Amino acid sequence: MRIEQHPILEFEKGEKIKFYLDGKEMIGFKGDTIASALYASGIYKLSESKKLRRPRGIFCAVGHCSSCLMIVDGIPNVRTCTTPLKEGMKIETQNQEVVLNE
Amino acid sequence: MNNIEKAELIVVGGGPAGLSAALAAADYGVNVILVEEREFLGGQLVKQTHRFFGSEKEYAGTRGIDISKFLVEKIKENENIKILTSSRVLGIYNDKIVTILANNKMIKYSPKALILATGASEKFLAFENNDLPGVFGAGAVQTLMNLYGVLPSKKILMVGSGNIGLIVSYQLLQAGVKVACIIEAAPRIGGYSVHASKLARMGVPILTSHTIKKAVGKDKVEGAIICQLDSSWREIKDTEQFIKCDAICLSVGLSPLTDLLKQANVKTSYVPELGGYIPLRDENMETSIKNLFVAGDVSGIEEATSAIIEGQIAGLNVAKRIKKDIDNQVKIEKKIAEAKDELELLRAGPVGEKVRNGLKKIGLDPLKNYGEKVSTEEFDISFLMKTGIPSKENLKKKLPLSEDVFNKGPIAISECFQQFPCDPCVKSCPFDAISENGSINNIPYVNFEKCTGCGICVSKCPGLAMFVVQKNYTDSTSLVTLPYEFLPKPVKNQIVLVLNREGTEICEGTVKRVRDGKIQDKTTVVTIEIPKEYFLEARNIKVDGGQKHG
Amino acid sequence: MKNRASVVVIGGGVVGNSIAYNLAKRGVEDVVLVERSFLASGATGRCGAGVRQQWGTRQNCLLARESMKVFENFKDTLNVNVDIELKQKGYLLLAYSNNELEQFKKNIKVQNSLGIPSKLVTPQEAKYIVPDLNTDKLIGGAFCPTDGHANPFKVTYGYSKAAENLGVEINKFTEVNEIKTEKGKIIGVQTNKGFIETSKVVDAAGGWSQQIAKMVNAELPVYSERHEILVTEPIKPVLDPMLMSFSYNIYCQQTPDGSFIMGYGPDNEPPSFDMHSSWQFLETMSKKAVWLLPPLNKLRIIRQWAGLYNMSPDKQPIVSKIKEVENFYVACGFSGHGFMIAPAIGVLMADIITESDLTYNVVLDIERYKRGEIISEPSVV
Amino acid sequence: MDENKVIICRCEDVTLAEIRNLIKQGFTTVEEIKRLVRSGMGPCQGKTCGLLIAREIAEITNTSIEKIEIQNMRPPYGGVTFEEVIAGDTIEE
Repeated sequence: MRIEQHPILEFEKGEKIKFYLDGKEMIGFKGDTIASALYASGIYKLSESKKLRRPRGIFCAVGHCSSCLMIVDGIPNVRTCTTPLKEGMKIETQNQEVVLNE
Repeated sequence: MNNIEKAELIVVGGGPAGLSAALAAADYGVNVILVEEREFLGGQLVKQTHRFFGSEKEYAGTRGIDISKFLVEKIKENENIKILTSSRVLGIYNDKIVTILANNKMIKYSPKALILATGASEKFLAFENNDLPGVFGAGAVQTLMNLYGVLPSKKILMVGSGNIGLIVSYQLLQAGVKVACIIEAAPRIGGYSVHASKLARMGVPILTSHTIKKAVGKDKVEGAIICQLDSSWREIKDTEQFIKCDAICLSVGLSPLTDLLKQANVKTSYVPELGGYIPLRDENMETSIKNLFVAGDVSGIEEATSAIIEGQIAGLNVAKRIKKDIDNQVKIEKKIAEAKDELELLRAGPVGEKVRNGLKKIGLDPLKNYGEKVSTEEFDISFLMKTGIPSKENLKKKLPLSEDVFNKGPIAISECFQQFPCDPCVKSCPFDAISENGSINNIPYVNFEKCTGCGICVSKCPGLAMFVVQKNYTDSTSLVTLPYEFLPKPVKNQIVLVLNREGTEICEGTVKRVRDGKIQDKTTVVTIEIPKEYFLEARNIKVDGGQKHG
Repeated sequence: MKNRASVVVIGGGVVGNSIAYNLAKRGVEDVVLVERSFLASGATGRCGAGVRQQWGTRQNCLLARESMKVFENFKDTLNVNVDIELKQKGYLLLAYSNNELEQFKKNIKVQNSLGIPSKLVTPQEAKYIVPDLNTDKLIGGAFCPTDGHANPFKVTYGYSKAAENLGVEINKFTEVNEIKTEKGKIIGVQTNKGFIETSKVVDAAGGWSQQIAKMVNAELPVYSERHEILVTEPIKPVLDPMLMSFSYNIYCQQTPDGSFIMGYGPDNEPPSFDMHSSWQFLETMSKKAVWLLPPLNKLRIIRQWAGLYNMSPDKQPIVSKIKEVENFYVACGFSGHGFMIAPAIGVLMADIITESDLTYNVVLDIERYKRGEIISEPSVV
Repeated sequence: MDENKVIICRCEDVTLAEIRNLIKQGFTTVEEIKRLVRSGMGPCQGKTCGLLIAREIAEITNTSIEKIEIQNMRPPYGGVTFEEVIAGDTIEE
């Protein structure tokens, strides 16, 4: 969910950005990071931890922890909380099977 | 392997400390490369919607977001500063080469000096399911809602009552999130009392001596189990309580982000008063490695205002070392001395004690040059620091001694009971009616003789602790003027619910005046007419038609 | 800490722990090991973690094969419940010249004679074993399927636990300040935590072996040299064997957790105790790695570090007693391959100290240099 | 409290139970624990777990936390791909 009105801040929604999560089409806005766009769309689980398979979501949102790592356009371990969202990005939920694509 | 670029100064980190360090050095002609990991400058300031405390000289009374805009503009105008955003310092090697990842390339610099202003990272807490989606650091919550306009939750549990926990709780309310409660493991609220009071009058419970045991939920937080702690911080049996919420916000402190310093083998020491492992440094902010300076939270956790001044000190010292002509030397020396005085002033009061103790541990004397006397006057604020609600005795000390004073018309009441460095109320009064008895660290008092009840201070106080009352508005009613920072804004003649300092509804009131101009800068000043019996109770309002979110 | 010991072993790396364990196994009582920092904090914990049997001399092949037997049966042999994360997916050695290939052929003969199952491979076969391999300029290679990788911390920890089980006292964070002698005989070791009376000392201090030897006025013919290494973030397994080339100068392997570890032998590195990482290494290593395995291009390097190779004149270990001081023993000069032969070295040192016949027919004594009996091993990075 | 469900190192999925077990076995430095269970070896390099582990060590060994060393930090901070390293080296060649 997005904040529509705020007593102090003004949020100007940028233009719509289309992207894909595990093949499904999603919408974010210019200015979003991958994680903020996903969270606003109700996606809270971003990855699964490698040994214990625990669900993980956004934790620090400043690129310090490893909670929000996902596969973005084939590149694994991308910190989605600090990576700006771009048109057509293909995002995949990351689990232990991280593969290297060229 | 030879494409190493030369540089005079590299500043790492584009937050308040880094920005002011870059500016301070660049003003004397030093060529600065400012490196920031994110795609924007401003650091944590860009999320700070509240007004800052401290001295007006260091932007007190101004919102963090606006301080950021101001500093960033100055940085962009300065042609001695090259800005590298979306760039990360990768390594500081033994041969003093600094590698930076910028535009998908690792580039190399050989700088004469380095200032690390890398800030802090949030501390984590060990409890069951502490990694469940929906468990956030306070910074993450702020980032989501204030930077990206994304609602982090509908109902949240706040863990930690330091200034960040309190400020973020208030910001959550402003964004339309319910705050189930704020829990604090210590027996006392950690942050400033004025922040706690803002939340208390919104009806948010603050539970001291409480901690979180467990996050509950399958794929996302659905609630939390909290419990009470005894005086030795041990769990009290059978005090478990389930709190229904869809997010948990951890605000349990910051620790300096010393990764690059450790990499460069700067000597560090564990100083709990300053947040953990901090670099050893001298009073000019230079570390154990020559020409490697630090500023801001990375050198020890403090407020943004101290970070700004530390940045200046570091930047000026680099300028002094690089620009060697006599004229500059004298000017720079003077500026360094001024900045140091300013910093000492900020740290001089009771809330600065922790920082002072921490600095002593690394061999610095934080009050060396400081002669000003801080008042020894003290309020017994134990109840206030447990609940956020001032005691009757506290209030009495800030009210006129004689009832007659109320007869003269509207007067300002300051509900500020704690000594900390802050002066916007004093500086904003056009009638010179508010005084701190010569020290920014003292508690402000209103001179009721001089006060006209104009209400300028109501929107200027960063703690929202200034009110104006006019007891005898009519025979049966009083006027109370208060700050209001929520939506929807009330309109004239509207009937609103009136709340007391505990957030309890006490009566209805009629809006008589709404001031929402440039001076108020979004802290709306609302005057309501209420039954006379409540003129010392009414401190908040509830306006129909709460905020909506899509 | 004990104040008397029959033998004091200085150095808590894999070699020191293996020696302590083997001494105790022979029934030597009151063995005490001292380590300045934590176990495996020096070269052991900083090494590339490869274990290979493909050597050019008979004695190196023998030591490696015997050590591999221990790695393969670690839990049973040492009677400890420690998983050393042994991965036996082979070592692929790459040849870029006919000379190199000829050498491999000679080596394989020696290896096969000792039962090491190595064989020559064509560039096509190499590509089959490592599909991502760039085979440009590749003439052929050698492959031994039973070579591989083990976790150096776990191996060291396993040895120390096994040693402790047999009564050895392991003292971490204990620094040796002085070795006291009287009339050319050792009388004890002074540490920062107290004095240990002893007549026998083993110097297994890795990069600092020569410093320890100086305490008894012995000059060892070894010096230390910085070697660097890096590790990447983990990804799904794509590289089975350790890749290695002597002429292209690289070693690279994917560990069981999925990260790549790699390094190369530096040119013109001066003798020193410097353990700082360098940006020069990062750059050279990156170019080498990406040329050899192009898909690594997009993989993220997350850490680089350095350690010390203790270099000997013939790049072969010195496992020996010394002439100058009675009952002072050295296990040093491993020149970068101490980890993979540590199990056998422990056995040898125990032979020497207990004055038994050598279990393995090898020449590693320090007098070999005077005799001119230099070991010439063609297969080192 | 179920120590197996308290996560200390997110990157490498290390639980409080594992950390406490190692400390009780005598591994009382952050560096040793890191080498045995990989805590702090993941992408974040110990930013969230380092302090928690130091605190556990202090508590269990009854040592003041001031005496406990935090983990070493190594370059490259935050990681860098091979491609990015090479790109920088060849710009002006």
